[in-house]
Amino acid sequence: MEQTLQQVFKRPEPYKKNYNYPFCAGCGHGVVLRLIAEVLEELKIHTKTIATASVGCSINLDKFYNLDIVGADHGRAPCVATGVKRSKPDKIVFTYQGDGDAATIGFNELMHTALRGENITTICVNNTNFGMTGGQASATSILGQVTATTKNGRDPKISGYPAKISEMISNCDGAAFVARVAIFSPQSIIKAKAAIKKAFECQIKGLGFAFVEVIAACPTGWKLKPVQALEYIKNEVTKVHRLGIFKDFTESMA
Amino acid sequence: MEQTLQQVFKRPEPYKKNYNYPFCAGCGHGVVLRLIAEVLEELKIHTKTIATASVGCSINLDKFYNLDIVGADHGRAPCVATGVKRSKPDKIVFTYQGDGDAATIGFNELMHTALRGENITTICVNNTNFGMTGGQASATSILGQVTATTKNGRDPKISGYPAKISEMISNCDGAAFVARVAIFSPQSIIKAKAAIKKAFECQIKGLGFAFVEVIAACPTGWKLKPVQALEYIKNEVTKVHRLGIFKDFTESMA
Amino acid sequence: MEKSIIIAGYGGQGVLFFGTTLAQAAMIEGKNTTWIPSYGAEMRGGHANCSVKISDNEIASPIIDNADYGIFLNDKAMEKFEKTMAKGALVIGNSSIIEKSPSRDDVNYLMVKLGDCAQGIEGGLLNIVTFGYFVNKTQIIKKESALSALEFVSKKKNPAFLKRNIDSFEAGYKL
Amino acid sequence: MEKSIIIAGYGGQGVLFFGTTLAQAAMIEGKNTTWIPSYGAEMRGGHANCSVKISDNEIASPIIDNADYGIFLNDKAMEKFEKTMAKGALVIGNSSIIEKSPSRDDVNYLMVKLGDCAQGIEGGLLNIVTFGYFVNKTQIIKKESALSALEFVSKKKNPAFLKRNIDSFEAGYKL
Amino acid sequence: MSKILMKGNEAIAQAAINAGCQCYFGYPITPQNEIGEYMSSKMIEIGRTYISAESELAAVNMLIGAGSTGTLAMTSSSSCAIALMQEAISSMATAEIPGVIISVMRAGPGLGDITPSQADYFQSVKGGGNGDYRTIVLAPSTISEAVLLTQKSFYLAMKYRNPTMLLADGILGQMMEPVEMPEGNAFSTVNTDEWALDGTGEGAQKRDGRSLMSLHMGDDILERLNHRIFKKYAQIEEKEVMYENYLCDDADIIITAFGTVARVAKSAVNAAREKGIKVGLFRPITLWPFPSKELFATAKNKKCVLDIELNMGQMIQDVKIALNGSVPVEFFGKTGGAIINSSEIYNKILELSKEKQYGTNLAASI
Amino acid sequence: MSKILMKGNEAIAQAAINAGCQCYFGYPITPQNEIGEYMSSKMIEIGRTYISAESELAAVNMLIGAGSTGTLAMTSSSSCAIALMQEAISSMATAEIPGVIISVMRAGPGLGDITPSQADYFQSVKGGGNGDYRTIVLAPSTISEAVLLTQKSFYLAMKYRNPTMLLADGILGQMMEPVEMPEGNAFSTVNTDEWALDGTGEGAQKRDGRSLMSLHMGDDILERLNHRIFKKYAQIEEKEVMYENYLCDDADIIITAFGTVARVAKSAVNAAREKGIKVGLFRPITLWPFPSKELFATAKNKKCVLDIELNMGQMIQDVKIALNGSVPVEFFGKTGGAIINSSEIYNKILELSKEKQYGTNLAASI
Amino acid sequence: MSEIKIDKEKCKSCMICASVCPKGLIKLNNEHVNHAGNKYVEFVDKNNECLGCALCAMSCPDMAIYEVLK
Amino acid sequence: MSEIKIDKEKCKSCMICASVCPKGLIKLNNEHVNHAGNKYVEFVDKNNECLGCALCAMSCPDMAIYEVLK
Ligand SMILES: Cc1ncc(C[n+]2csc(CCOP(=O)(O)OP(=O)(O)O)c2C)c(N)n1
Ligand SMILES: Cc1ncc(C[n+]2csc(CCOP(=O)(O)OP(=O)(O)O)c2C)c(N)n1
Ligand code: SF4
Ligand code: SF4
Ligand code: SF4
Ligand code: SF4
Repeated sequence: MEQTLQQVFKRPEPYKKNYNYPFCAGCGHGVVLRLIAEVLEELKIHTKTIATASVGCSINLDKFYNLDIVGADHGRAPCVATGVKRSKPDKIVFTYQGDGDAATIGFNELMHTALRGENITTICVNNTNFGMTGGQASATSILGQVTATTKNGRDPKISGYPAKISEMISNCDGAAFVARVAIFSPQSIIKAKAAIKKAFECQIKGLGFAFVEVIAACPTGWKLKPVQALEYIKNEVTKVHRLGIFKDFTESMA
Repeated sequence: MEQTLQQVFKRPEPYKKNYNYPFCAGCGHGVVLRLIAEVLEELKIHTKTIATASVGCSINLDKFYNLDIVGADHGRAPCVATGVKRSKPDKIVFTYQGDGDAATIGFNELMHTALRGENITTICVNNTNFGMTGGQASATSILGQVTATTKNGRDPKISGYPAKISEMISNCDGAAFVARVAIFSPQSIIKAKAAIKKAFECQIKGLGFAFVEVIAACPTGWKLKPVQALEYIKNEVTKVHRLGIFKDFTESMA
Repeated sequence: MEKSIIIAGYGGQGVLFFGTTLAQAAMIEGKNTTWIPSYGAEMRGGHANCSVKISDNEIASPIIDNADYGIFLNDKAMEKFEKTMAKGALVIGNSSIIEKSPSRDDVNYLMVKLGDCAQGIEGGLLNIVTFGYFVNKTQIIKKESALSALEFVSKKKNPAFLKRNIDSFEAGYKL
Repeated sequence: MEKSIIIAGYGGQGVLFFGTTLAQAAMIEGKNTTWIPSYGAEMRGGHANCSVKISDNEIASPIIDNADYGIFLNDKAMEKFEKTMAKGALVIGNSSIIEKSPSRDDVNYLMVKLGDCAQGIEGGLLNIVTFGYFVNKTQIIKKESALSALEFVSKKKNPAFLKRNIDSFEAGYKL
Repeated sequence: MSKILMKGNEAIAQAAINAGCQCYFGYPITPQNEIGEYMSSKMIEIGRTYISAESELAAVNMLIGAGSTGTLAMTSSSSCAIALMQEAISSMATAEIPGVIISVMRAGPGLGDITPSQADYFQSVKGGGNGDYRTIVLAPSTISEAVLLTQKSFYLAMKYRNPTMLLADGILGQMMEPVEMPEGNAFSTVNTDEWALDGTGEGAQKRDGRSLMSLHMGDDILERLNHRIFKKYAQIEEKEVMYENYLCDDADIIITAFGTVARVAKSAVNAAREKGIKVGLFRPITLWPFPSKELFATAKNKKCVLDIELNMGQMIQDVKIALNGSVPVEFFGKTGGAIINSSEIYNKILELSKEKQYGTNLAASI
Repeated sequence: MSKILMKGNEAIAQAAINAGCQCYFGYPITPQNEIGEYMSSKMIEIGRTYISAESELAAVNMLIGAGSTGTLAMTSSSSCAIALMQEAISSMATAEIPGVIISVMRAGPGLGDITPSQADYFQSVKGGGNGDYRTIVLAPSTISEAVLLTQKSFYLAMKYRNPTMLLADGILGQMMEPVEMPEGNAFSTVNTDEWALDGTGEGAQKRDGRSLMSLHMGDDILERLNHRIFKKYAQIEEKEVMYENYLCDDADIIITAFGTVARVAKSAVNAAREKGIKVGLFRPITLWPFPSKELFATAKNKKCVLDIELNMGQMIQDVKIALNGSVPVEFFGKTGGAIINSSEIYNKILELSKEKQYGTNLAASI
Repeated sequence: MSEIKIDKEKCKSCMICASVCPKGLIKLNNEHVNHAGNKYVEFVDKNNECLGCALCAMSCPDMAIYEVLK
Repeated sequence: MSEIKIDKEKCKSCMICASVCPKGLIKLNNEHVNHAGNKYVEFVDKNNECLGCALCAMSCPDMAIYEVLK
């Protein structure tokens, strides 16, 4: 009977056969990375893609992706990707960054890349903390969030207000697509994938800088069970980091 | 007869007796610096002020201001000022920066200082180029602007779009006052001074980060006669970098 | 005499806690001690270990060349550290999950179903059961020191766990 | 023989241009040459100078120890560089604005109203007038070389100025 | 003072607090995260400043700001992120602004690995900043010493108005051992009235503006400044050198090593001595100022110096310069986060004594 | 090839273009602005990439991106801003990504002054980045040589997949002299097919993904990597050393100097030779690999080595290590942007020959 | 008659799949751990209730549910 | 009967003051340069027209007009 069944889900092409996902249980990175791989495969661009890894829990892209990958120093992935794209304009180039990387140490690089309208795609996983180093507060941590460096919850008097990455980037004229999505339910995952797909289509069409911020769970940093972490996204994080498409030139200029 | 005349203008207090203004003829820095000194004097805070100099044509604050001054590396003045303010919370602390310093190399520091709601004042002179190094394009150069590195005028395809500093900073929740003013006429100078004054009052009241962007002339970099340079501000620069008060908590929260 | 102990297992098995409690106990007894955790790639790979030294004299090197005691809570631990044990060393292995059989004949083994013992206690903790067992078998530190260390460390980490810790310890001690 | 020339004056007086034109002329004649501008604090202070060396042989050091020729367009230039001239050196000074009188007796001076001469010509340029005068008095390079250098450099910088440059040069040369 | 069992990183943080550190600025990086995390609760608790800076560039520049007011302040970080601070460290030295930088080395180069290493000797001691300047660099080898040297870092930074670095490795940061924690500062406080910024003041206090700059344009201003600062450096070299000399007197072989590795070497020295091999340990505690004269004097007439480092050979350059060819220098090192244990050093000593036939009673004893 | 009169900075830029440099990334800083300005028009004219980066951090990381695809690329900067690139340079070395960095030194430390200097020897050669790594550093002393070495930098960077720095000083950048500009690249191109990133390809071209990373976590991965890279360094040390030996054969005194100062010293050597003083000049052209063996061989049996630098003594450390005490080493230097002229060096030589009574016919000749 | 395939070695027992399965067909195996020391889930579909909706696979952060057949 | 005071040593002849003076009372001295080598402006108010409005002083980038009396 099995032969009559259709495969409705499989591991996407751009993964290594013996891949190794170095993430904690319930970590949002896993889903986002799979969505990227699915999009690359669907758009038939994975064989001409060069990925830029950044510093954070995602750093070891080469442990699972069967892609060409260059690693950037902390915060500098947009620059590295710029160098790649300018020297190989016919390739598809993306950066994969955390919020610590893209919005804390590396916002300047991100912003200027957006201003330049660099024709690359950036996927930024915002888990509102520094996962890799042990769950410290990052620029995007929401008020009240308990982290390793805000043990009584983020207090704006002491540690200021959260940075809103997508809002800031959509203010840059060179940005052609800016969206904030989240990973907390199958529905939200479908929307996230659609945004990621647009961000790559944007690059294929040469429209300029495309940016997708994905709110995703870091159960370890948040000290929550994985399923609770998804609730936290839905009920808390997205109240501060509002989901939506902030800019979309793919429609108007396609 | 002279004794009956009133002094309606004088050099403000915080200047050294034998000050030396190292600026080119018609340079906007001179006016802005004088306005700051006037405001400090009027608010009677100059004796408890610590200024943070930045890297650019303004770097040599100590050549003319009789204030306590610490020099910051290029782009890092907001951090240095943060260190000063946190260790001397009862002093008045401001940074004096160019657009290259604040918006090109140093936007990350500026933004995070704003997000932290650091209780300091930043005066940013936006002359839309790197004056000190010879008039190269900075992040704020307007489209079409001829600079030493955009000899055919800034082309967004090659060098991207101008950064709008005040718009970006007003997106940061910790910013309490954000204004863009300009120096191209006596009237505009009066407005600029009012904004600068508010920015210091904001600090005195402890409301958070106060930011004034001043569009000012760099005749040398622009390769224009001083008086033409003022016209250029009025007719060209302010069309892109729109004047206005973007945020003002001094009213609501005073 | 300087004694060196390696404790290794899965990330979640509490081997670092075992180590710090042991070091704390040694300190309570006025001994010198050092504790070094593994961190980095290994921990990310789901494995953890730590090295403890205990001595009456000043401890120069905190690094263990060949350990006198090995406490191994899973196969990977056995695999990795068995070969680095000193001649005549004692290995305590958690035979509840370790499948590998001892391979050295110059080392003494106590392969015990520590996991089963822990599961037998209400809220039993494998690492503390093992700690109790280890203290009893080696008498490297006194039971009182072990208990007061446990108390100190539990208070710091999570006071609610103290009872569970003590129950586990006693169960292991009696094993 | 290696000849070294210092040209100094206000920022706007074109001393760097003088220097590059001289170096260009030397190169046209197949000579070796080096040119070093002042930059930095001094230029910000409104003053400028440059050092030119010209030689038939390889020039090792481009730095001038004691100059053979000094072309000084204002007092500050005299003040700063007069003392560094070699014994027997020649100083050409713009007496239109220099008030300071020569102070060394082991140096030859030609104090000339170069500024007045420049003002006498339609669009006359002080630096080029001085260049013409310098070439004539020293014959360190040939007039043709100077003129073709002037042509080359003017084209590069601003072709419209070529005529003004040549007029100025000739006026200075004849002075 | 009773002992407490503490992680090196936390002990350093607490020592700084006790020394009077008023401001901590930092950005996470393994293997020193415990410092920032400890500070994030303790400093706020006692009403001092903790800032989670947006980057190490930001952190070190905040340090400059605090230092410019004469305030005790510190930052901490590791390897690749210390690389980011090089511009600021050089600027601090020029502007003579004090500040303490805790550097807990991980393996390099690049992002490398988070395992322990000593491969940032060049970075710390030779300086990756531009220009002629020096950073005072202290290298503890136990947690107790780390506590003491942390406090001393504040003292030296203030006294000499110079960036001062405590250089530890990942092991020291991550390990625990019992430590005596001095209640307050073990060093006297330094008066900063003469230079610190606090506004020009009113009335009788009124004075002219002061400036602390790292730019010094014009004529020979910077040249004179550098010469003045180098006189200060000469003073530091004369007064502040620290080192440990362990069983060197009668030794044939002198081991040079710093930090944790020196501890490991000490175990090996003890083991070798038990076998009658005459070996001693010379441990620089200040890496700059490097104990050159002292090493030269110690190693004079010895058979050989064996330099051991967790890198491909960095301090060995200063060892060679100090010895100036007077004694042969051998090297044993590991790189990339690999660790050296005492047997390896012991074997190296043995090898050396056999090969070169150092040690008179050697043949007999082995 | 006829000569043209060119500024050093512009000659370097044009040489890079002729060498096939496809991308330039830079941020202005004096005294090297002409490089970026020249590139901003010339590169765009010929359809190549010029980016005015938002900072030097950005520029050097763009360089990494371009280098990762095997593309010839460069950045240029100066002193305090080169300090900002240290993290990236170390990462490049680890990930074995090629790239050319032009460093035109100004006076330091800190922002210092924009006047010429050689005080970034430590920064360039010892490296301010973390970990065990090397940067290839070439130091031209004339503009013609700068042109040649710029091109060679691209070649070496590609051949060895390593960051390569051309280290000039402000004088060389700002001065003009007639220069022969080779039309194309003076060096052969290097095949990058084996490692460069360009996508995994389709059909017959299909291959597995490649990665170029500076993080290498786990067991002894980084250790093995470092050892492999150090083998490469050993090869570079063996094959790529460059130096100039001027009148050293019969000399009593050997001057060591690099870059512009070596030119100035040459004038002084010539002057001293005219007076019969036997002095020669040893000029390292590659600062790393440093010509240690060659210097040792040259200086053997000489009376004295006089090291001259525009700093407080930096290269002298490598000179001393190379000589290992075999010859006394004297130093003459200036700091903070002060310049040394040939009379000063001549006088120094004279002083030395008198004081130490070096040079047999000296008494007669002076 | 649909089916999911679980690679127990990749499962980290986060239980997200179980939380989204509309039919509650995914259960934790409380007895054993895999080689990485993690507990893992199992597909228990005695009555052939699986819809093949793939919500579980889509939600699994580790692609431990690596194939869904419908 | 108002008056402005100009420090000719500080003037850089940018002519901004002249451009804003409603009465056109500020004129360039074309003959001389100051010690910095700059031309400079002069206050020429033969008919006492100066309003003391201080627009010139307010606009002067160099505080070369350092006092205005009204
Ligand atoms: C210059 C530098 N600073 C700090 C670090 C340490 N570090 C590694 S990952 C990381 C935070 C990453 O956080 P984020 O980007 O949010 O990614 P996540 O781990 O949360 O996915 C930090 C601070 C580093 N490697 N380099
Ligand atoms: C790290 C670093 N990069 C570059 C420079 C060189 N630099 C000095 S001033 C300057 C630009 C200043 O421009 P801006 O901030 O706009 O001020 P302006 O001079 O126009 O007033 C630059 C790039 C430097 N000093 N440090
Ligand atoms: S620490 Fe957080 S972000 Fe990192 S792998 Fe674990 S869950 Fe994911
Ligand atoms: S270059 Fe521009 S900004 Fe700088 S002093 Fe001159 S006019 Fe002012
Ligand atoms: S979602 Fe994946 S990793 Fe989590 S329990 Fe289910 S199968 Fe396991
Ligand atoms: S505005 Fe000032 S500097 Fe300009 S011309 Fe008038 S007085 Fe002179």
